Amino acid sequence: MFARTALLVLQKDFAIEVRSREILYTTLLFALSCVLIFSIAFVKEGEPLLDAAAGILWIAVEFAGTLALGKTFERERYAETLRALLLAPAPRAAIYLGKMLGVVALLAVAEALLVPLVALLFHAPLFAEPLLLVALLAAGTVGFSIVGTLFAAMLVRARSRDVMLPILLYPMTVPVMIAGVRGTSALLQSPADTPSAIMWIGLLASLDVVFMTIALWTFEPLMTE
Amino acid sequence: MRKIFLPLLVVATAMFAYAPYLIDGAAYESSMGLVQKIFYFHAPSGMVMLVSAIVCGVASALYLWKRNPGADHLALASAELTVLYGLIVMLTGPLWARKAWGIWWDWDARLTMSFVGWLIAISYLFVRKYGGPGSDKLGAALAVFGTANVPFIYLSVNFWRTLHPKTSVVPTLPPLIAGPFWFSALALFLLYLLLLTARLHLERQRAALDALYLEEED
Amino acid sequence: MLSTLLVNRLLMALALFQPAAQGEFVPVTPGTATEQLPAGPLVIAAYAIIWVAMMFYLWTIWRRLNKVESDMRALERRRAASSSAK
Amino acid sequence: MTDFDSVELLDVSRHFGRRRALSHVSLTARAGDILGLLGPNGAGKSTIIGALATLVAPTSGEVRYGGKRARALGDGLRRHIGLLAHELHLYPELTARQNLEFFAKLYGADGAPAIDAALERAALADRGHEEVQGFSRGMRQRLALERALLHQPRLVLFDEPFTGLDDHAVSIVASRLRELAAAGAIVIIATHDLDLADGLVTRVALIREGRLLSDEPAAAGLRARYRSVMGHA
Repeated sequence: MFARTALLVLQKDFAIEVRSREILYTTLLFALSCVLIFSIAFVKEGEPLLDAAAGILWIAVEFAGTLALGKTFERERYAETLRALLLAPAPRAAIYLGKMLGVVALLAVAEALLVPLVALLFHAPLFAEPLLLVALLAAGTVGFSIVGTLFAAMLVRARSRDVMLPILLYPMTVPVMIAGVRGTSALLQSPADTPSAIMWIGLLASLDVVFMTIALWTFEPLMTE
Repeated sequence: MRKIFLPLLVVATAMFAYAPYLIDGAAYESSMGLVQKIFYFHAPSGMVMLVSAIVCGVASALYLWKRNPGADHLALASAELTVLYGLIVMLTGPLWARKAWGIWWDWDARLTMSFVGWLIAISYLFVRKYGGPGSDKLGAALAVFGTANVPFIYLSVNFWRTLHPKTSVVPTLPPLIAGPFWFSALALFLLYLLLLTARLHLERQRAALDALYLEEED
Repeated sequence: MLSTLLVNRLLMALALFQPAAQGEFVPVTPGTATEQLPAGPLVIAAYAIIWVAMMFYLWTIWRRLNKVESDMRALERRRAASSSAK
Repeated sequence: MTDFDSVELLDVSRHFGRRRALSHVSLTARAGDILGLLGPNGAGKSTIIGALATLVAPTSGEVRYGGKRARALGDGLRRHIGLLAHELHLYPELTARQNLEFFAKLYGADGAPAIDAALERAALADRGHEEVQGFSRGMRQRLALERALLHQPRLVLFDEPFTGLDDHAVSIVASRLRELAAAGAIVIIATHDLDLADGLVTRVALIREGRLLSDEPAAAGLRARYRSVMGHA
């Protein structure tokens, strides 16, 4: 029942997105604008600063992710469908998991665009260790989405949710960002510093496990008014 | 508690006022000289801040699960004290850093951890003040995640780079330094407990006032 | 409270300048920019910050408590008045 | 066994800080009842509905389903609860059929015949493949009603279900509710619209400022009764 409900919610979000594509397009556009803005700050005399690519990639993911989270839950707030979801005869944490997987999927698409773009524009050899990069991105994105989905869901009822989400989310995802940026720049070295990257992936994975446990455990009491 | 509060406050204040004399008598650290004395206030404040943050996280978890209002009061009070001690840490730290390292700030493990922890505690208070209905639970989730975050921030920045004296410095302090150090740590911790008690009293009075308003409606 | 604070700071300042005269101070590299910063005022400032922060916080608690308690008294008076009116 | 044939609120209070949304409310509703929760806006009707739907946790007191607490009954309890609120709980980007299909699956009730029948009842059989955002308020409301009843809930909770409906639509909803009650459902409607409640409800609970003022069988002259109770409190 748990997995089935989570999958159903994921499918539903996918079906909506396939029809409107609104969140996907806004997220992608926003990510692109981020990269553009950073290119102004981190390119000096036509040459990108050393290590800038890793930071730009992750900050673009974090910013675009915040936007996507806000939009995703705005959709559930519009006709109060979140309440209808909470009434499903399944553990409420399953609803959380479904929404979270949707955010991860969306960010995965955004990253599929961002990674080649950053690699190209900032002369970064991001594809030197493709498997490690994918593992790093996956672990980091999941970590970000775990916290982000929980807070965005809670903020559905709050008045100033648009302002609150970034304020609460950014300090909370500091370890994800550090591990992501450091891990990526370890991969960007020539030759790639694989032991460091693997250590960062390990740190992110353990963070994912801890945060996921807390999130699943707190979702039900948090969502009861 | 009410009866012993004032005497204890006097004792703690006196202890803290007396601390400089002890610290003055303590041995000098050769490489940093006089400025190293800030360490006697700075490091214990950091310890108290960490304790306070952990108290806030544990109390919040308790509140989420048991819905015990007392736990919520404790979480709110210790969040405020985390911000207060964090402020002390944030202000005294750079004074030392400027002299000892030649810079006001550095993004090393402890500084980053304290800064992020401090920021989370501030945003907790922000949520409690402006979050509207349900902000107690929102804040509780923030505190639980914030506390779970602390070790990860520490680990991650520690892997990254570090300039700060290692934790292992404290237990190996020579006796001449250890005495005054633990003395001022005790004074600061006692002050923490007293401020916490006072703040808890305020929160209980507030709850009592709310209850009075509710009764009046009946 | 304020006067104790001032006295403390004064004593503190006096106490701090004595050890400097004892000559135990070992400069790391004389002449660098950092060493020209006098350490004494920095230490005093750090100590003073703690006092000021603690006192200020205690004062805010005291103020908030007063407000809550005066609200409580006002409410109780109102209730007493309304129950005697009935 | 998570089914039940009565729900009761036992001394339920809910406060938000120093504001009491509900104050010591005790109510019972049994299978076959159509209970009207009547009162002005902000009286606490929605909070009662929320507490019955397990979405709002009471500060004190408890909600019992067939004598058992929600926690004892587990997640399966919600299979027997259907809620229709003023916000219609429909995804505007999805088609009518997709909306119904999603919620049917969520309740573990999977079957095209049931969905066809629901679309038929909502008079949307030929528009099932259109997106809900293109529908009029009335069409959405009919669809939302069928969505809420799709899993044949025992406890049917309506929060202001009639706003924006024309007389014809209202009479359809009303007859649907009577059918449900006759089939053994517990129907609870929160509304401030007395004209609609009159003649439909079998029992009335009058609520103001979070307090239950009266709980009685419905009789003729509901409006006069409402005025006298509300006026004197």
